[in-house]
Amino acid sequence: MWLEPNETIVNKVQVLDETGKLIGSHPDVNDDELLALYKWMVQARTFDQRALKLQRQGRIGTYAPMIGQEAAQVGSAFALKKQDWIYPSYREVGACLVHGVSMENFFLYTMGHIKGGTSAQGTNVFPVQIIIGAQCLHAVGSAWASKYKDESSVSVAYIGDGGTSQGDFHEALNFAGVYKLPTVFFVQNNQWAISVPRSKQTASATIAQKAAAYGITGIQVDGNDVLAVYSTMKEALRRAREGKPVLVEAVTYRQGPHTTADDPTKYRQNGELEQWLAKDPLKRMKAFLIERGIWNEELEQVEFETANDKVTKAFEIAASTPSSKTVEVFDFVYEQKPSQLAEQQNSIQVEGVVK
Amino acid sequence: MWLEPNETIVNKVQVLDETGKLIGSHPDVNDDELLALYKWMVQARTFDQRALKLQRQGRIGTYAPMIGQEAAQVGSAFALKKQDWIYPSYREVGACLVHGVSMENFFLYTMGHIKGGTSAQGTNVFPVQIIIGAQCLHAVGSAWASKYKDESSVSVAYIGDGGTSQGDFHEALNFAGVYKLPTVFFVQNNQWAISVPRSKQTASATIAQKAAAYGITGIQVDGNDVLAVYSTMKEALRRAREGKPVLVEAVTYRQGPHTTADDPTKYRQNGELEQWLAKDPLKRMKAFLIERGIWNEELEQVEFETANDKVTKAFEIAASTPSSKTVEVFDFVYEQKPSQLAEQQNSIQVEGVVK
Amino acid sequence: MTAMTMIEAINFTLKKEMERDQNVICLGEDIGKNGGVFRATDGLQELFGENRVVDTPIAESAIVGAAVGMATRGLRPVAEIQFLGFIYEAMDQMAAQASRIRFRSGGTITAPMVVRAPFGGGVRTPELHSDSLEGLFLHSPGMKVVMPSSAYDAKGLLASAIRDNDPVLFLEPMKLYRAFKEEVPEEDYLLGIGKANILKEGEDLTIITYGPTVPLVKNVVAEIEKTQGLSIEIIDLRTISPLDEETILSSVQKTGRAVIVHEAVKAGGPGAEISALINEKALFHLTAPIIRVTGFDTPYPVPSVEDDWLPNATRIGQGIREVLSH
Amino acid sequence: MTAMTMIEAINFTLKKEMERDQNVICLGEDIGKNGGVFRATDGLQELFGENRVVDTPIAESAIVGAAVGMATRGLRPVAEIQFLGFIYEAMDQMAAQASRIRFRSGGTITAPMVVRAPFGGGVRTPELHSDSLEGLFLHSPGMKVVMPSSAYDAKGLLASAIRDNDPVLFLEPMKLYRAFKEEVPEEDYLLGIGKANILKEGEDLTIITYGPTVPLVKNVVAEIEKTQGLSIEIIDLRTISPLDEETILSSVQKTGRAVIVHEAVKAGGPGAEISALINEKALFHLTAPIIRVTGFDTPYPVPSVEDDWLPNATRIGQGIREVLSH
Ligand SMILES: Cc1ncc(C[n+]2csc(CCOP(=O)(O)OP(=O)(O)O)c2C)c(N)n1
Ligand SMILES: Cc1ncc(C[n+]2csc(CCOP(=O)(O)OP(=O)(O)O)c2C)c(N)n1
Ligand SMILES: [Mg+2]
Ligand SMILES: [Mg+2]
Repeated sequence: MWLEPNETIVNKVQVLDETGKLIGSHPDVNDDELLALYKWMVQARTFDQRALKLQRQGRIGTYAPMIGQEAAQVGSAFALKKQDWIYPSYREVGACLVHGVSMENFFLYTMGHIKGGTSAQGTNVFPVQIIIGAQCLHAVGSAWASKYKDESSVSVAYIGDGGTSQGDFHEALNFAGVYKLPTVFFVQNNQWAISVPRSKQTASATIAQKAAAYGITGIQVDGNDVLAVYSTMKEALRRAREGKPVLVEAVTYRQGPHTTADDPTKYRQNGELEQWLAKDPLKRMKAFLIERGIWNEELEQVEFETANDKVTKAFEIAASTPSSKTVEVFDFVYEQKPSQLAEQQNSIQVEGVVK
Repeated sequence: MWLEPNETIVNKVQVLDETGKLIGSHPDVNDDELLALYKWMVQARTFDQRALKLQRQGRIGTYAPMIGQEAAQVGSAFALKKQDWIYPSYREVGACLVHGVSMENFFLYTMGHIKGGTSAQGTNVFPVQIIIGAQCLHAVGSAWASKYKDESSVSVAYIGDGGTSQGDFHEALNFAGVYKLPTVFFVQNNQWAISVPRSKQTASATIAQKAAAYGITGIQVDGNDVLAVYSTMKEALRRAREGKPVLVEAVTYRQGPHTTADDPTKYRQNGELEQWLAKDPLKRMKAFLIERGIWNEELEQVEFETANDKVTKAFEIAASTPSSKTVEVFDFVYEQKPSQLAEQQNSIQVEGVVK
Repeated sequence: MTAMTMIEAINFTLKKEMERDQNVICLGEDIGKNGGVFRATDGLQELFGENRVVDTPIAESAIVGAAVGMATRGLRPVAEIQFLGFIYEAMDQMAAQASRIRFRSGGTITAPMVVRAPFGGGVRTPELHSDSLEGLFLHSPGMKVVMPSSAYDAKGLLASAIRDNDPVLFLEPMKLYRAFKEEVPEEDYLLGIGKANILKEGEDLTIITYGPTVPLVKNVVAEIEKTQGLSIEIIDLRTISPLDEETILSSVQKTGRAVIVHEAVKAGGPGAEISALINEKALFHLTAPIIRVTGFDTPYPVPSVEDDWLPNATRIGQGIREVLSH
Repeated sequence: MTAMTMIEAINFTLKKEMERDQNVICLGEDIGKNGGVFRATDGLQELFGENRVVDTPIAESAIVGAAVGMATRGLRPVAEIQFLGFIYEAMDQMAAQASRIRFRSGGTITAPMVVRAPFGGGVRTPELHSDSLEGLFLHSPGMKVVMPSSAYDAKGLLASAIRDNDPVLFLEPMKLYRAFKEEVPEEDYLLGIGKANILKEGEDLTIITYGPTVPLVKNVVAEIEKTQGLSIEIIDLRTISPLDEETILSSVQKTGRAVIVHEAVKAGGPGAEISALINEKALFHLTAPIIRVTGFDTPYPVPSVEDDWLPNATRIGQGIREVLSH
């Protein structure tokens, strides 16, 4: 009679073990796709590491690194169709790149440029959401629009383990369940919400089991195993496309600080990072590809160089983009500028002359 | 691997069937308690019916009747210890009376009297909460205080099926789980949230199963069976007192309109009410008591009359309480009145003279 | 022309707009079969189906947040918040999401959506059902805030709000829903958002108000003009964000005196902004202090005292006398 | 006396208050081991244990709502909202619950609690981390709103806030956290909530400001007084709700001129209330319009332009010149 705490058991989907050996059934992925998945992970990591460096040099602003989460982000986004939408938080560079956002765009965002929010021009990626949980509701509304217009498009909200505590997360999953909306809620459980460990975020044993509260499907996947993530996400998208929303929990690890403003040595225990480094998503996939005979150290080096060059080019474009001007901000408040705003805008221009 | 929608099965606790026959094991309740439970239900219903009548006569304001939910409210509150707290919504007259709130107080509340919110004077019952879900967080904070002060007190939030959709409900259950707080969330699933049926409120098959999202205990009980509710609540309180929060879903039915401003014929199907009248909580308990030989029609009549007299007396007290004055409202904003408020208060008094 | 109450005009306009544009959909608590607790959406679900008139779970943040998501994908959602007092639950989605998506996206994404909500007092509701919280949104750039005071205005303003490419908070004075019937054209017409309406010209004093207090102000003014031979100008703002500066200023420049009337509490309310604006741009035309007749700086009180708490004829009369005493 | 930054003064005061009163407990996101993202609670969990310095899940409504529940049961919670921009999530618990429980209960229940939050710009944060939303709470009766502009004030005001029997929103200008060190007495002292601080007397003009813009205003004034031989009075409000009417009015009655400076957007902001108040009660002392130098009426912008968006020396100087031109 009594539904005891954490009685509902969830098992984690795995395809590769930590050394890159196949332990699950081989997903339906051809060699080109296998390579593409890995190359995207390389690109994501390369971008991430450069961004960290640029931040330290004061060339870009606060940055939230995603190192360690490449498999979760790349594997999930690689499963999307072009018409699907991503509603990202602030740590989703990997997923967004895969779904078409340019690296310049990200650099502009981190540089505090007004153009940094224009990701949705040409790609189905909503601007970065800073408010934890809010994007889940936008994904719900977007999925609702797709359903209403009878388009075969799934909306995917990306959120962290910490974000699942927010009221908006709950309301979004409940709406998705009630209206049978084509949505996937992709939770990257990276074990930490800034300094708060997953165990203090919620007493539920898994995040996947929270699906039970909404009459929707839940699944937990090894988020450092790009093949497991990709195949799980493919199936999740298939279900979502039929109006069966899915909550995916990708178990992964934030190898870096929360953001460049954070110092994880304040709160993380020694040894934890090392344990997770052993489960690194790139390392694992690389071993698998080499074992399969389609990758080697030479290709690896070339790939990192190519990725690096792309990042360099993107940063150059961003850095040479004329910086935003204060007068511009008045143009994006309403379609037509009310007189007060026009007056305020004019006061700035005058000032510019005076200074 | 895939946790399918509504895979988690919850079974409803029942003790009496619709005719009052024992179908579960007899809970540990002596005859005095059996009679007290029934008498409280009679009192609650009597109050409720009078309040409806008074509202129609224009003597009190909008009222939210609880007819049909007497077993859920009385059974749950009867299990409380004196030191436990109730955080009610607007439809909890039954539970509140059992836990010590006076009927005058309720009448004053419905009459729009400032004193209508003073239930916590002398009883552990928080003022009526109008904002759906907000009371769940107050119960959490209250339980937290009890735990901090090492008092053996449980805080019980009463909420409806509709209320479970709110973000605050989610955040409250999550906090309760994380901090192992002595809380019970008592959901009266009365099948409707104004005009929205339970089936459109959430896709989860039961509300009890939502406990799975928070690593807490869940249970569903026949909310029209006062013995089932009472014994379930007793066990829930025992667990909560040990720091194991419980979500209780009492399945019941709102026999009346949402409030006196509502017309359920707009949205309810014919025949539904009748089906539920057959499961009426008073009818069932009365049959059980008669069968047990401790009740009869004569006692029944006397009891209703006594209850009625009490309501009459309470209303007389309320009706003869001097009505609130506008000048008073300025006294309850801050401990000390800021000068602006004092000035505004004075302006009223002057006006009073002028008019 | 048909005689309509304000609630009928709202219902009629929703119907017309839904007929006009497939992308207009309504969502909210109890708006379907029940037709809304005030019947604003009465009959619409029957006409347009459950896909276009959607009952939602009780979750205001989700109602507004989902509307934001829809609006950015080409729909024109009209969300109902059952009473404005519940908008606090959706504050982030209102002020940080709907209002800012155009800005956040560098102008590439817009959220053409309407959030409708009944507001204002005098109807003996339970707590938090009568609060006037429009001031919060006057302080939230990116959101427009519109409120009708008549059936005619309701139709023209609501149609404009639905066709506007920015999010609009559309506030309906619940005490006026059925207070009067007026002739309203069935034909399509629009009233400009951001434009105030000079209800009545006058020379001695300007009263600036909006929404629920408009009919009250009209009555008080009629009475005072009759008995005291004064000439009072009445401005019905219709929109409080953005404010129609020009109309306010040119009126006060003419009359030299202003009284502002609203139900929202005084401190930090819309009246403060209007007064500050006049001070900033027409100070030397003023011959008297600007007086605000508003709700007092307390929570909205219990029904038994609300009539004295709200701006009423006595208090408005006092305000007028005070301003004229200079 | 010890030299302290503002953040050190806050940390010190929290420690002292927790030592003084067992019922004071701190809760919020990342305030435990991490000591808060700005280190306001650094070391407190080590000193007082996990029961008194509690890391919470990410749920602002629950943080404030639980604090309300605790406060009504005898504790004195000090809740941290990581950045004021996230207070929208907790708006109902702030404005409709904490602020109203005294009222709702006819004075029988009180919620002595503090909600601390860093706010204000100039620190190149991501979106919604720099917004100045204090105006929303000036319009929420029942809540007090306090903000220090120095380490000394931070200590005296925070101690008062914690001991106050009403809910207090305590706003900490993040750009001042480490901007300076000041001598602060280690002994207990309190600064009155609701009392403004005349930072500097003057004859020609009053500048009214609070929180993050206070040091800026002081510098601008020093510069202008030096070069232009003017005498300017500076009022640091310290509390914006309730406002210290008396101090504001007697200053403006003396100087006849007022400039209001704050980072919050102009429309419907605290400056509007201050201006309206002066207009209402000291109009005939004014020799010039009251000028507001504030954030513009847009969402808080991206970091690359925030310095020009915020009130800066140029704009404050312009405001002063404008007021003096009359
Ligand atoms: C509503 C809200 N509250 C708090 C924050 C501050 N904050 C930013 S990130 C973060 C932790 C998020 O953790 P998680 O959801 O696990 O995502 P992760 O950062 O690990 O990717 C917090 C508390 C915020 N941005 N929005
Ligand atoms: C935040 C909020 N949203 C909406 C309402 C309006 N409202 C009052 S009662 C109600 C239905 C509640 O249904 P349920 O939780 O099932 O409780 P019941 O009325 O059936 O007891 C609604 C929508 C409210 N009071 N507060
Ligand atoms: Mg995380
Ligand atoms: Mg219900």
